[in-house]
Amino acid sequence: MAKTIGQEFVKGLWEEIPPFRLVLGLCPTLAVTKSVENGIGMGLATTFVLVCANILVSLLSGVIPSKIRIACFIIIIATFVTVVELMMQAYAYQLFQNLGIFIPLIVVNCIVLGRSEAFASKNKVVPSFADGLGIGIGFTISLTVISAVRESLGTGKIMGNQLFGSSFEPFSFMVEAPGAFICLGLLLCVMNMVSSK
Amino acid sequence: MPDRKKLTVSYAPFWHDGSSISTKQYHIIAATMLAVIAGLLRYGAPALGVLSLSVGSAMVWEYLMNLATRRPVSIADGNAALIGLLFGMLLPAVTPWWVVIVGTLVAVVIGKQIYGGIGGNPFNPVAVAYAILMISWPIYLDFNAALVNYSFDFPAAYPLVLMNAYGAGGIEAFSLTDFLMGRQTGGIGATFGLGLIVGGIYLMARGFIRWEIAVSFLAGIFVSALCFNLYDPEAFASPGVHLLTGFSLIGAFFLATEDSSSPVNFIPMLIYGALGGVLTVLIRNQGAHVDGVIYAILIINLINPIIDKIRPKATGRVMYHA
Amino acid sequence: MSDKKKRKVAYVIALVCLVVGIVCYAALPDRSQQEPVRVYYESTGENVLFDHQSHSRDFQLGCLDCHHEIAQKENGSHASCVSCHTAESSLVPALGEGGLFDHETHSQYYGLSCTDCHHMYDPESGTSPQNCNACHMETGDDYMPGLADSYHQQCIGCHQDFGVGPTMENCNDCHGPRKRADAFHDQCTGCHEAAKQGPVRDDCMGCHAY
Amino acid sequence: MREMVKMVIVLVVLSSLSGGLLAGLKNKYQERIDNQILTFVKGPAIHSILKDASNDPVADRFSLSINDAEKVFFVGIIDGVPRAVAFEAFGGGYGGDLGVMVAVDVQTDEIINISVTTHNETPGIGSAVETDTDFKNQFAGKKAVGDFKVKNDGGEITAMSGATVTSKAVCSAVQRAGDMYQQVKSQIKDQVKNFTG
Repeated sequence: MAKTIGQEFVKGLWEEIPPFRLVLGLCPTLAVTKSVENGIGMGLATTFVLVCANILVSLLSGVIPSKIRIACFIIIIATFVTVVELMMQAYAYQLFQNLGIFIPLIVVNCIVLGRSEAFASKNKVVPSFADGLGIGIGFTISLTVISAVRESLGTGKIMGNQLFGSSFEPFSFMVEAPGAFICLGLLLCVMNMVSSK
Repeated sequence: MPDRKKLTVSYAPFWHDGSSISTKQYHIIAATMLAVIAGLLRYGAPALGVLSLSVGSAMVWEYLMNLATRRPVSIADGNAALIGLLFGMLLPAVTPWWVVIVGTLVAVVIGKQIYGGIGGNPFNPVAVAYAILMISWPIYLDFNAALVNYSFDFPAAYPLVLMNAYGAGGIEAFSLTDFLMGRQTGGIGATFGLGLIVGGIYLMARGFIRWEIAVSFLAGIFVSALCFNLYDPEAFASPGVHLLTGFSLIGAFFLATEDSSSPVNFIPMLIYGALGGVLTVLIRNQGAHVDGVIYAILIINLINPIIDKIRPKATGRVMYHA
Repeated sequence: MSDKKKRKVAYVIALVCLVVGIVCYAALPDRSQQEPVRVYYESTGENVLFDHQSHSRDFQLGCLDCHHEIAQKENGSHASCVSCHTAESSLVPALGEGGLFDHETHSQYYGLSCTDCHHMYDPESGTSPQNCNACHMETGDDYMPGLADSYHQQCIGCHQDFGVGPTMENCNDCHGPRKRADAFHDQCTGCHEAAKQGPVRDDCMGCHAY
Repeated sequence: MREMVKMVIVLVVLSSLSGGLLAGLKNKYQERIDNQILTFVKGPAIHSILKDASNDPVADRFSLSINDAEKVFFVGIIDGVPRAVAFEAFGGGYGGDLGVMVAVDVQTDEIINISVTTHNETPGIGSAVETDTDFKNQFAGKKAVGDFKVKNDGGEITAMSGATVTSKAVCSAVQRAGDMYQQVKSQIKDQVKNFTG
């Protein structure tokens, strides 16, 4: 049964929300979610790449020979990633400094390549756009939630605002790498508990 | 020729000897009592506060987790209490209440319950909790900083810190008897060496813990510390000191032997324990951390499933290319 | 024991532990803040554990070698000694178990008189103590002189200076004709006896001739 | 065979389109990105050594070519007179080139102050050069054109303890800065006059 455009969009927000449901794109999820700012920045950058790559891949799907499709996808994705990188350098240099190597690494983010391969190359432009946007926004939401939990517990602040009283001693484990795994696991657990009801 | 006696079993029905999970937990709790009481006598009411809060909150977390996961309430098996007690024994006597409560939360929930409860945890819950707290709030787990208000009749600096900073010379003021009798600073229940040894021997004799792990852990510490000591007696303390300071004894008898995170076969147990001891001394002597026991135990927990593959060969096996 | 009963026992144990824990935490003040026996300094290199006792024992350092610059008379800037060394406890934890604040050392070695610390103007309330007997009881003890002693040592100084109220020259102002003898007997002979000079109690005839 | 040709054509077209797009974007935004780098990387160093300047030295700058290389000079207006220029020079440190921003007073030819911009020195040892103001203050007030050597080499600069190589790198960077200054001194003086408070 073919899904409507709306359904294609909405599925990315819960049903197939990365990285919780599609456990993909874990590298940026774990590495950049130390602060909400980074999380949102990374999410939006990925969304932009996803949407553009999806549109272009679905447009070109008739032209690209199947044997070299992965190479072509990578070229398309890498182009948009470089665009994002340049834009970020030009307009949000500090975010660029914070995210560092993880922006170029969007190229190898499984979500982006995965959507191109699994969805965009087999669908028309409009559903691909909806799919890319949905998954991208879902990814942004996930990163924001994870980073909000980590930043608030790990530093006691969100976007520089003190959350708890001054007597709060930050649980700095949460901003360390192992804290990211535990946070992701617990959120996944909560999500499964909610949806199993 | 395989040993046939090994394969001889009696006819059904089999008898249950009455021992259960809770019996084991309570015996282990009983075995800690000498060390706990020595700690309470030394540090007084604040230590009692830490220990009881730790035990109580661990049981509460277990209960809440049982409710949340809709499983039968399991606090009666004593495992939560034991986790709380062991965790409390590692803490300094003056620990803020919220550190204790967060610690038991991490131990019971993240260390044990999210893996499905008792028997499912890949790591020792107490070691997990202690390591996480050490990363987050090192100052509250620093014995030198926590115990500044206590007046002792022995040097009040944590021996491992002295060893770390000044080498073997740093602990000249102590004798091995001091360490054995608990005349050193440290965790509430981790300093009274004699009590821990007596408790450990009791548990080993009764079979509640596997002697292979505890003995090989201590042997690992002894041998590797001896090597370091022979190489440079100035810089590295003698093996006896390593055995009796820090968390060596409590780690060997009570942490490394935790059931679900330790191997079950003979040779793997020896490797597991010995590796833990060697890592402990390596971290202490070469690493930046003061005590290596907690990290050593976490690392051997990690390799446990791999080394436990070394097992006795089955006597009859399937031949594929017969 | 049935499972249910076991569980009940466990609940009771958990509850008892929690209560004991909370009581221990609530009943004991946070000892780590005030006057520690040792001081823990964090530094970028090695952290330092400073031990008061070994410094005073092994290196013969007095408290004042590090604390209080008495020479500059802290009185003005410092609220008062009592603001730190509270009257409730004369324990000085830095000195170790049972270490007491020692008046004698302070007067003998640091040349402090009682009033250097006591009887100070209180900048908070802007007053000095109004009633002598708020502190000084009828009879004194080791640390607090009795009412009469404290008057003779303390109050009279100012009265002399300003020439107001009872003064030394005029015992009669307070000790009326009858009372003067009592006063003398109670008060003066103490010093005379200690100094072995002048009229003493054992020698009634020295004053009360036939 | 036809398929082969198609594959090659598709890949070539895609790559060249991508390359073209990126080159265009890069050209368009190069200036902006340079500005951002100036603000966030070199900016703090320039501001720290030209504290007394009443203008924004990052905005007021000119470039000169020295030995066929473009060199940017930042002008600081002090007491209403454009008398300070800051520029970067490099010296070989322990972990590669070490960048030093040197501010020179064009009226007296004296060094106003120096600041380290980029370095890869050993953390905790050589990296102290970032914060060791005592070391850096030794350069202040000296003639820009002179000999800068550490005491071991017969100079008069006291090296940072344990970081002789880094100290030497700073000295050689300042030395090069002095040489450059010497070379284009008159041009600098001409240019500086154009900036007014």
